[in-house]
Amino acid sequence: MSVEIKLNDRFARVELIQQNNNLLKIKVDDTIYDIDLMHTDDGTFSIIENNRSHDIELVPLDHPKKYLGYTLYKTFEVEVIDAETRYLLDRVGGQLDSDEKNIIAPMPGKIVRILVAEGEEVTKGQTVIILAAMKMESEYKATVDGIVSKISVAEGDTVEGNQILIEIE
Amino acid sequence: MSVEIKLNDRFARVELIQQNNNLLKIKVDDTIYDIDLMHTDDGTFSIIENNRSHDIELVPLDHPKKYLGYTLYKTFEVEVIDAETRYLLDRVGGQLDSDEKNIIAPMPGKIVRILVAEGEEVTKGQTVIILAAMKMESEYKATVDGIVSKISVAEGDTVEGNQILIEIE
Amino acid sequence: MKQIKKILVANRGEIAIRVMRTCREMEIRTVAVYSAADRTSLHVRYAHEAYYIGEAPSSESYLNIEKIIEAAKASGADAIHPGYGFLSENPAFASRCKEEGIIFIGPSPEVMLTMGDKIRAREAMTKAGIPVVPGTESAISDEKEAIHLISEIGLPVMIKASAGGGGRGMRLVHRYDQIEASLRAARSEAKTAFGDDSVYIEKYITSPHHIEFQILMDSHGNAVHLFERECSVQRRHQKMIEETPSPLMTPELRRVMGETAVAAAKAVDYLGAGTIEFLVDNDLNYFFLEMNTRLQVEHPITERTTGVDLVKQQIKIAMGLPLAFGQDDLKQSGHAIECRINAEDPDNNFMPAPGKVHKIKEPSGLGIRIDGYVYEGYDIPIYYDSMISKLIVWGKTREIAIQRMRRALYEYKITGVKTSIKFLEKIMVTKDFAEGNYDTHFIEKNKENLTGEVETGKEIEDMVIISAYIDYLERISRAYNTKEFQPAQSRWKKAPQILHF
Amino acid sequence: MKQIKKILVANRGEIAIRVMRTCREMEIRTVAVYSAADRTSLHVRYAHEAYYIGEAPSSESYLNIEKIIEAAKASGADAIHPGYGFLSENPAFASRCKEEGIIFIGPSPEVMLTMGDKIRAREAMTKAGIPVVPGTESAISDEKEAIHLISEIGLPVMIKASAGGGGRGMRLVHRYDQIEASLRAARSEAKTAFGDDSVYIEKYITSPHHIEFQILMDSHGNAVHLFERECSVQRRHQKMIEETPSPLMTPELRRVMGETAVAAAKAVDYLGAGTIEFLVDNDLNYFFLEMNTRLQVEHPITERTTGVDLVKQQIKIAMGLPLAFGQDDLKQSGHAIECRINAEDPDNNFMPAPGKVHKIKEPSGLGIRIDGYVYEGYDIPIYYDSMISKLIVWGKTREIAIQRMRRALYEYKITGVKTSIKFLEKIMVTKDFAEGNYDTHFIEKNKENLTGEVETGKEIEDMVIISAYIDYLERISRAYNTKEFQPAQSRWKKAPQILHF
Repeated sequence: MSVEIKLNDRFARVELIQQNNNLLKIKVDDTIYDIDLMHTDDGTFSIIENNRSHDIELVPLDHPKKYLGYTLYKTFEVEVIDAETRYLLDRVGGQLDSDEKNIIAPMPGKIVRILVAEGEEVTKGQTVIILAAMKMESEYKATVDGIVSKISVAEGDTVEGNQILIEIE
Repeated sequence: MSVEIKLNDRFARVELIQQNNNLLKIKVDDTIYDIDLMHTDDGTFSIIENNRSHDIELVPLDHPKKYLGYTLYKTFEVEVIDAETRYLLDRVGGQLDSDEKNIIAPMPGKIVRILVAEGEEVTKGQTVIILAAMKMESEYKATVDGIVSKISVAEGDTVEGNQILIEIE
Repeated sequence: MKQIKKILVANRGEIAIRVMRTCREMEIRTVAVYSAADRTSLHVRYAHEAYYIGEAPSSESYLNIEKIIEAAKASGADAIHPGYGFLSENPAFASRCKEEGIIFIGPSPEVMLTMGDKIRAREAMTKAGIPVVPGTESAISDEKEAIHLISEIGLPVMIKASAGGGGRGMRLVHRYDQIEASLRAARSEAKTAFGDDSVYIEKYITSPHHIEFQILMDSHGNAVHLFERECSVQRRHQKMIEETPSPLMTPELRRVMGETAVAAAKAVDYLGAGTIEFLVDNDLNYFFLEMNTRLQVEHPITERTTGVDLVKQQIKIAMGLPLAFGQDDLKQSGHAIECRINAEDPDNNFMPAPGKVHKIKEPSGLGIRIDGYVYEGYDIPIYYDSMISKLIVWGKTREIAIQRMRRALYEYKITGVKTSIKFLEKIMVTKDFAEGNYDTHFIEKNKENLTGEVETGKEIEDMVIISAYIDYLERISRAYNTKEFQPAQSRWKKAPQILHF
Repeated sequence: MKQIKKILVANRGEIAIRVMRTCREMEIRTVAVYSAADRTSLHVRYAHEAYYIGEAPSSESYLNIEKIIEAAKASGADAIHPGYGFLSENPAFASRCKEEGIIFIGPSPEVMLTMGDKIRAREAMTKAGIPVVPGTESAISDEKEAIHLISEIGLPVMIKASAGGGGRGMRLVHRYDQIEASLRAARSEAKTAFGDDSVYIEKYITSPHHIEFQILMDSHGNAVHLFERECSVQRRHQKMIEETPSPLMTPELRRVMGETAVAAAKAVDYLGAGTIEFLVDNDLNYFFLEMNTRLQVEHPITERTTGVDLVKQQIKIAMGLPLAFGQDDLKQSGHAIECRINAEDPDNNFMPAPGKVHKIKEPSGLGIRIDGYVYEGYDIPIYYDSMISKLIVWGKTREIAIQRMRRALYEYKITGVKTSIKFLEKIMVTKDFAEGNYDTHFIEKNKENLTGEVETGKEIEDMVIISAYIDYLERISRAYNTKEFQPAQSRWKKAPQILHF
């Protein structure tokens, strides 16, 4: 079965051609690899390809087809784009950027101050909320001119990473 | 729900009396403990009892109600004796010692030599099989006088821990 | 001499465990205190006893003097070790311990008061004949006066919060038209952070090196220094890497500055372990900066090169024992470097990255020491410091130590949260660092080399793609029981997993 | 000088990783070889490259000269490091490397031949004026001759396999009526283990200390020793604990024995790192025992007290570089102890305990080094050595080193397989060990204290019972959806588990 995999900004097509236990023949785009792949119990993929030894760790993200892929020197965002994902991607088309208008907590933390109210007009670059984590305070600014349509948190709240804090329309 | 728990040779009756999240009131035999118990994600029970901090690790064995319990200084065999286990125990009664006649591999290893044949008479103390693991050879002797009723392995075989090698009747 | 048999460690994280390790070696029983966010933190599990002291914010727990004193009394602790940060430099806490008859492992409240106030510390040092950076001699809260003084000292100057620390309430002023804005910003930040908006103003040293001397002084008047630590690799006044010996230091300067540090300790009648921080310029002029009246984060590099367990010395001095060695018994042997591993994202302006640790692989072998506290599955709380471990290496020479640090950082893998490991690896291969040619502007100056993408090559990318693909196939074949992909037989059976709740 | 850019490590386990660590520090690329049992072993994952060399039994893989040479040529390795054990003392392998133009990191095949044969080694040493234990001077295969010689030397004597090592083919004879049976047993064991049943006979030293000297010799004729290692804590001739300095040693004896060790190295025109093993009796008489022409398991304690990376020295010497230091540059600093952590069951006659490692918690902090290779989920194979890691501690004094070792062993937790950790902890609190008053009979003599149950008290037992009970309740409530027990809310979410196959 061939699927598409997104690695940061790259899209690659990958297909299993042949398998003999842990010895695999796999095609990635136009390259065919003969590899010896073991998934060790400490959660690492040990791959020997052309006698080179690679240790790759995949950390699954909240979404079942998304991972962080750790190599020696670099961490990649990885997503499996199968038929289901492709359908969803095609359906929403190019309108994926509503998130970009919202203020989203990039990490867990605590709301120190909210500088706007619902219904208020804000201008791009205006600080709207201050979040603290690990003794550091960070200011978050509106990315567009607009109106605050919803504030989902209160001062003193503890928030999770990726939580929507303030929506702007 | 009260159950019986076997710890090495000791049988104890244990019962949860009250629970408030991780704060538990538990009776073990005649002693009542107020403890703060957390099961951390690295698989350890962290218990604070009367301000004393205990780290206890349970390693489940093949049997779902049996564990090895590791404390700081000692390792215990632990078994939960619930109604089901009690029924089985009562049914087999005192006849649990057939295993003692058999020669069982105490660890994974490789069969170096088998010194008896099926149907052969053996005497207590006679070496019947030699097992090698990690560069060391160990001789295993008959524990009773008897007749070799079954040999389940061949020379050169790799065996698992707890596997029956030779049965003697 | 008063025997100490039980110590309460009024701290958390790596330093709490660091202190408890020495206690275990001395057969002293250990008492942990913990906030609601730290019930499963490693220091609670490492200690013999553990006491809950309040909610997650430090103001309600690790800064809660009453609760800590209560725990000390309930546990029957003879002494309290404050670690660093939190209450370690709080004279009220030290006084309170004294009143309760509990030994505070550190200097007297009076010394802490003097050295904790930057202006009074400057006065004390000037009196003892120790050079200080030219600047204001008292706290300034009048804006006009400040502007006048700045023109007297001459630009560039540094504005610093009087009650400050950790880089907060600090502003560097290069141009006259920046003075007013900077002054206001510093004072407002100081007000928020410390509740006190008085500031003082110092001459700003160009190409400054942050070099500090470790000292020990016992209750019998004996004092020694344990040589310097070079701490100039800083980002926004936060140290990232420390090393000893300093590449800038000469034997003569070391002798003179060491003697100065000992004189400073004696001038204030110090007790225990302390650190005298200096600024040194490129012409090797040195100026007293401040004194830290506690153990430093970077103390292990001194331990490694001198062989002295500083925590053990703190405890022995607190017992009233005299130092068992003099200055001539102390030698620097080889070279040690410490890298601070923080849960933060160097690619995104070093934003803190609390969260759940997925996997940890720590370096090991010749010349490696790790002081850490997080474990797999541990959720790093949002309330405290982002430092999760310290990697300390030793080598016979600076070159070997750097090679070893590169190897160790290569081996160090933490997944699940973002860390500074890769950033530190880049510093190790930066020419200026390798040549020992750096000052406190190092990070800023080398920003371009230190950030940005690493090229790994298409083959490694393809291996990541294959890993994700195989994981996906495995899930599919499990869910739909297809025959297209056969999960490889692992050579062993599955580890029986403990159920979590 | 011949630059080495890529090294094949013809070994597995901790020593393969130990060697590769130094290679990484020297920017030398590393090549692993592995058997079918070792595909996921850590040395394969640590190396830059990895080559499969055969089935699990060592005879088909790690002892398979042809396959290893093939891998070296395919990878373009300049040199081969043999580690210890396996082919490390095999002259045929060293010769083969030479023929293929691959540097063998070790001495010449001729030296290995001489020192590998105990009788030829004795001859060489006697010739160089180095004292040897009284005994036979040639291999004996005639039983009558052996009995005659034993009566000449006088009881007690030790019978040893000529080709032997590791305690196999050895028998101690105390009484005349034991001679015949012991001789037969030793020869039969030697035949099985080494394919050669010739033996030699030595005077048995009462209260013997096993003390060895580390030497280094370069290709320019320079040789130094790096002081002694005391290795008398042995069980059936297998070392368990090593330390340096030896508690028995005097400065004068150290000087004389060190010079003897250097003389021994020079006498055979040695190259690289080697070890001269001596027996020392209570009157400080010393006798040459054997020379190990390779790195020793216990080399880290020497590294810790001298600051010298012995693997790096081996590689530099193999490149043809002269030693960068002389005897006077070397000093012993502080005290180091190594404990060997074996997968074995001390409560059951030290039976090997291969199997799957469940959890590992390693000690860390001041003065701790670990050289290991197993990881959580790793299945320790049945085919190789039971040693899974080495714990090395350093302290300024022997007393501090012992205190630190106790703390480190306390912190060290491995579950899933049985290990020697608790046994080692008991040794650390044994009076004779603490006082440095022991010889090779130590384990036997203290058997009773070292085995047997530890009393932990009812409260700890009850805590284990409670843990099992809670785990059981949790399973029940999950399976039957009962409301009787509410699984506590953990303060974090579950780690997403990767599916394994």
